[in-house]
Amino acid sequence: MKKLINHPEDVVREELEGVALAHSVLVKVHFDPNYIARIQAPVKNKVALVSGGGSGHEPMHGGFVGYGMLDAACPGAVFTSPTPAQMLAATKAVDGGKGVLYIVKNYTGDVMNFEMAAELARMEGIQVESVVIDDDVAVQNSLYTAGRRGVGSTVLAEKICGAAAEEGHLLSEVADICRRVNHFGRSMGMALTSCTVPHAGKPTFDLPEDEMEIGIGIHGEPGRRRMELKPADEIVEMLIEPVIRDLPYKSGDEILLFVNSMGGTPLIELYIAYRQAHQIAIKHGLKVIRNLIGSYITSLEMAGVSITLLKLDEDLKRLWDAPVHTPGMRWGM
Amino acid sequence: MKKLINHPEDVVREELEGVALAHSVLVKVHFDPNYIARIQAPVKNKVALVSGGGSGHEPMHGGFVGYGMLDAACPGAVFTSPTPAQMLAATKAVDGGKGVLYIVKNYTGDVMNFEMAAELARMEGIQVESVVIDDDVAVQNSLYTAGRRGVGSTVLAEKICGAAAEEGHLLSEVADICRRVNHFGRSMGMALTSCTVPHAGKPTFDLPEDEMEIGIGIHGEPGRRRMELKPADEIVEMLIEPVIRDLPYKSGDEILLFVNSMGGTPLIELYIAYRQAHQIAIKHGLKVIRNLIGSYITSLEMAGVSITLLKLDEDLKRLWDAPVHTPGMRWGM
Amino acid sequence: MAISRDEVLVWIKTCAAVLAENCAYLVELDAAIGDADHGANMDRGFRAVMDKVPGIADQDIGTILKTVGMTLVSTVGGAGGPLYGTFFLQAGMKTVGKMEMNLDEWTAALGAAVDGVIARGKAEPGDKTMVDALSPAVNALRQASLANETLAQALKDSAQAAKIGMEATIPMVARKGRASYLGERSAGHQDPGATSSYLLLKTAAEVWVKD
Amino acid sequence: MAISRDEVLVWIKTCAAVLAENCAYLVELDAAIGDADHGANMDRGFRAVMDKVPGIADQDIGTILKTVGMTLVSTVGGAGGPLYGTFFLQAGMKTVGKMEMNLDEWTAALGAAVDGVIARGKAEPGDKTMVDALSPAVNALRQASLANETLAQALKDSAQAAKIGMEATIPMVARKGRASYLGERSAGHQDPGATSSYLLLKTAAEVWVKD
Ligand SMILES: Nc1ncnc2c1ncn2[C@@H]1O[C@H](COP(=O)(O)OP(=O)(O)O)[C@@H](O)[C@H]1O
Ligand SMILES: Nc1ncnc2c1ncn2[C@@H]1O[C@H](COP(=O)(O)OP(=O)(O)O)[C@@H](O)[C@H]1O
Ligand SMILES: [Mg+2]
Ligand SMILES: [Mg+2]
Ligand SMILES: [Mg+2]
Ligand SMILES: [Mg+2]
Repeated sequence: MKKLINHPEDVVREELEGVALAHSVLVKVHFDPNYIARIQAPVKNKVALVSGGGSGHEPMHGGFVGYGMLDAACPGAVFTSPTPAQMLAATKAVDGGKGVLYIVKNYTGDVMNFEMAAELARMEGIQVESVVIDDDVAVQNSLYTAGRRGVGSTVLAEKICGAAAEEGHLLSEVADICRRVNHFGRSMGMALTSCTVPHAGKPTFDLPEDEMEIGIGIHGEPGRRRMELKPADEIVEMLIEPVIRDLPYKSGDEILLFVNSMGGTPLIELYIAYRQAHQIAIKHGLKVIRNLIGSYITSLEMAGVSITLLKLDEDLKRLWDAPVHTPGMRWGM
Repeated sequence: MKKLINHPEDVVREELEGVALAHSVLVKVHFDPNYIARIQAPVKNKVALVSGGGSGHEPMHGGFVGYGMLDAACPGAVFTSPTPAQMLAATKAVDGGKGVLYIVKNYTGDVMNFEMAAELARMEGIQVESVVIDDDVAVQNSLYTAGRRGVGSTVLAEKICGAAAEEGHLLSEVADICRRVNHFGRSMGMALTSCTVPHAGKPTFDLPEDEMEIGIGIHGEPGRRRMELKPADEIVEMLIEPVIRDLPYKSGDEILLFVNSMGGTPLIELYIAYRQAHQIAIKHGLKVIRNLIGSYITSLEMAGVSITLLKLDEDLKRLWDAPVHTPGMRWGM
Repeated sequence: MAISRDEVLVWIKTCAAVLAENCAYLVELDAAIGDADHGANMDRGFRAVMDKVPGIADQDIGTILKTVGMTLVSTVGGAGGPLYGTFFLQAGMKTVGKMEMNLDEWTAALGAAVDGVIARGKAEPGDKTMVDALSPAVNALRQASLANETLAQALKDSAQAAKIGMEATIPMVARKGRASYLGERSAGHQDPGATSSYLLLKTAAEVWVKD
Repeated sequence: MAISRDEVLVWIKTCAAVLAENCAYLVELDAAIGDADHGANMDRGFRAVMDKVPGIADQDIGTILKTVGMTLVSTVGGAGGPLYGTFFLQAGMKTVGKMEMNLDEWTAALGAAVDGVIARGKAEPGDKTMVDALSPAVNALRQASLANETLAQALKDSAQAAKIGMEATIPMVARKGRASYLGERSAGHQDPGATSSYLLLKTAAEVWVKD
């Protein structure tokens, strides 16, 4: 295992200490239970946004705490959803009296832990709503399974809902906007390499030089299928076509195109992927009016890419463009 | 070779096409000769900043074209400095009548090509100044060698000089500020893995699981020495101590601490490195009042980190904080 | 013949040791069809439990089991945390005030524990989860007590049933949890949660059966 | 006996073919002490030169060599571009208007070319650069013409001298170029630029020596 770490069991704590030292202007980091809260929290009369999940997806979620985005993020162990104890403490720390929205990625662990946290928070008289993001078209949806994973749309939902909260909307309204983002957003990802969970010490799966995994999530789990390595243009086509098919985007729709690195894929390759994704979107008559390109929702050092499409309406466009100031996303201020 | 590319010879062109599609609001991309120019170029009565170098260091330099930073960037082939033809074309495209500053990283190829370009531009009556950045303490400086490499300080110089140009300073003044950044900045880097130049098809060097390279540059070249892999805290100490020693930063100095990923090292590890770098800086009595953490000057998909310290004075602080809007760096607007 | 409060404490402590030993093994199972953390999660949780044990050693079985449950909920995370947390919380509810348990009482406690897991996770037998090891174990206990078998025999039966249930997860295609994302690819691997569940019940049989 | 304009064109075309063949080899040499691009750089440059050749086939030697130089400057980049560009530009200056070169004229042209490389790159013999192959080649030509050797013999001598100079770079510690960053670690590797220089001169001997 080649990582810039000290001891595997110290990875999350030391990373959080680094965040605390680096971004003391924007966030305060609380330890035991671990959560990152916006420096101004609680912001009075603003709906508070709380998210969280396993560590290893940086900058998500901790890097998205700040003005115009999250009020708090709860980092679990690497790839392990945080505990209700963390979520409850964060909820209490950021509730500004207007209620708290939990943005939850659809994984059994995340869903159950946030459920328990919501039960506990309500017992303490805090108004809580949860929205579950499940945008990964690689997973067949079904009533009998855990359903689709929450991936790229989560980043977009946190930005857009954060702006909605700053605008002063009610909890129910911010939750509706979050559901709209989940409804309008779809993603799919692939891996060129596996990643190594620090305490596991070796790659989660072995991938030969000439093979790749299509339909992966963000926890280093193998994908839907393994196949021989293909040129970037073909790979991108394999990712974006199911996305476009799944949510019938109509010709003429305005969309945001999000090309994300799984952590180890550099920008030069992302732009090659973006080029093809943008061209295919145009072929389908879609208008790419916004985009996001970079490492935003990662799987440790995994090399690979995920593509997310979000259909934009006037509200979502305005909220996307609104000022944001977090360690991981910043514009307009 | 596992990369998200099509054909090795198309990497740079397709990446530039991706940039053109993604950032048409900020930049225009010119092909044959290749350069990326700020959309508003030429900006009248503003000193124009032109930089360039081999591709494979993204977001540097193309990602730094825009308001408050570069007016044009010339991307060469992967790890190959661009040609005088590119530089001359870019120079003519962005000269706003107040002269053009070349920010050149100290590599034989870059220096010679920018020299030739400057000669040609002057023949065409354009006022040109060049500043060579050589901040890599891993390389012993000497009159008889190629001297130190230009690395991390280049990113900081481009941001700070870009702000100075927006303030309306004269070419000579912007050049002086650039020399000041080079004078006050020092860097050192290391690699956990090699990188693969697309047309080479295999890693530039082989690095066993339990070894690392200390004192590398940004072209996948081996470093000053190879040694067994160490914990992050020791690695960071090996990088930052020579940096602090080389430029006698005095206790009480205010500095900017820049922890950079070589491309493949994810954010979670960068924060672990930042934590230790910040702590050591404090031990030396340095005040870390600004920082930059992420992938800004990379070596394709290489895993590794570089650390840059820049001593700040009032001018540099003001210029660093000034608004910037480029694909790779944005704040204040 | 019954299970004393002290024997329950021995069980918890031994489980902590057994899960520590099997940490890498459970991580490996989870790497194949999940995200390579189940072993680390359980180990982290039970190490936290061990810190709590001294403070509750003189309490009743219900208090001990509920404390274990609360500790797991607040330290494990992932799917394992809420599920095993609920498991011990529910078992604790059924044993409030008790200083010992006979077969029927343990059967009732384990039954409530497994019902809690099912209520929380909505998994059914055959979904390739811990439920596939837990449900058969409860059924085995119930049959044993109907058949008036000894506590010792009943504990052996339930551990054996859990083992068979665990092994039965190998060919299953997961419908719940992270493994379900793999679809058909999840077949051919033993479920990590079913394995940790078997380890808990096997340990119970080992530490509670004295002969 | 002299080198005709058409023979110069044959030399250039053959160099393009030789550099294409040796692309991977030069990349490998550059990977060891540089950045793994010298082969690709030279190949890219000479492919561009090949596109230009048809348009200049009827020109004088000076025009041909200057065109080669300009083309390399504007397509190669890196250290190789300015250096080999200057090499051919300077050689072209010395052969303006000539339709053929005798030994003394080629000696003067190569001398000017190498002086240009040294002026541009400021490298001295022993710095582990292309100069270590080029300078000995020029000296060999000069001695040959003093000794009134045949053109054929002189070309063989200069290629041989370049070969020895190239091999002599192996033990050197680089003081110029990218390899200098490696310090002591640069010793034990043959310099890629010295190798490409040898290939150019070896090709000259092969295509110009007819017997
Ligand atoms: N809905 C569910 N009901 C019951 N057990 C489940 C459910 N989902 C997952 N599990 C169990 O949890 C185990 C995985 O636990 P763990 O790895 O700790 O959590 P995570 O999957 O969040 O990483 C699986 O092997 C499975 O036995
Ligand atoms: N200052 C110099 N003078 C002469 N030759 C040089 C000098 N610097 C480098 N070279 C030659 O250039 C070669 C490297 O060329 P190339 O790889 O194309 O450029 P780069 O080093 O920019 O990647 C070296 O092998 C060396 O022979
Ligand atoms: Mg997990
Ligand atoms: Mg190069
Ligand atoms: Mg798991
Ligand atoms: Mg080179």
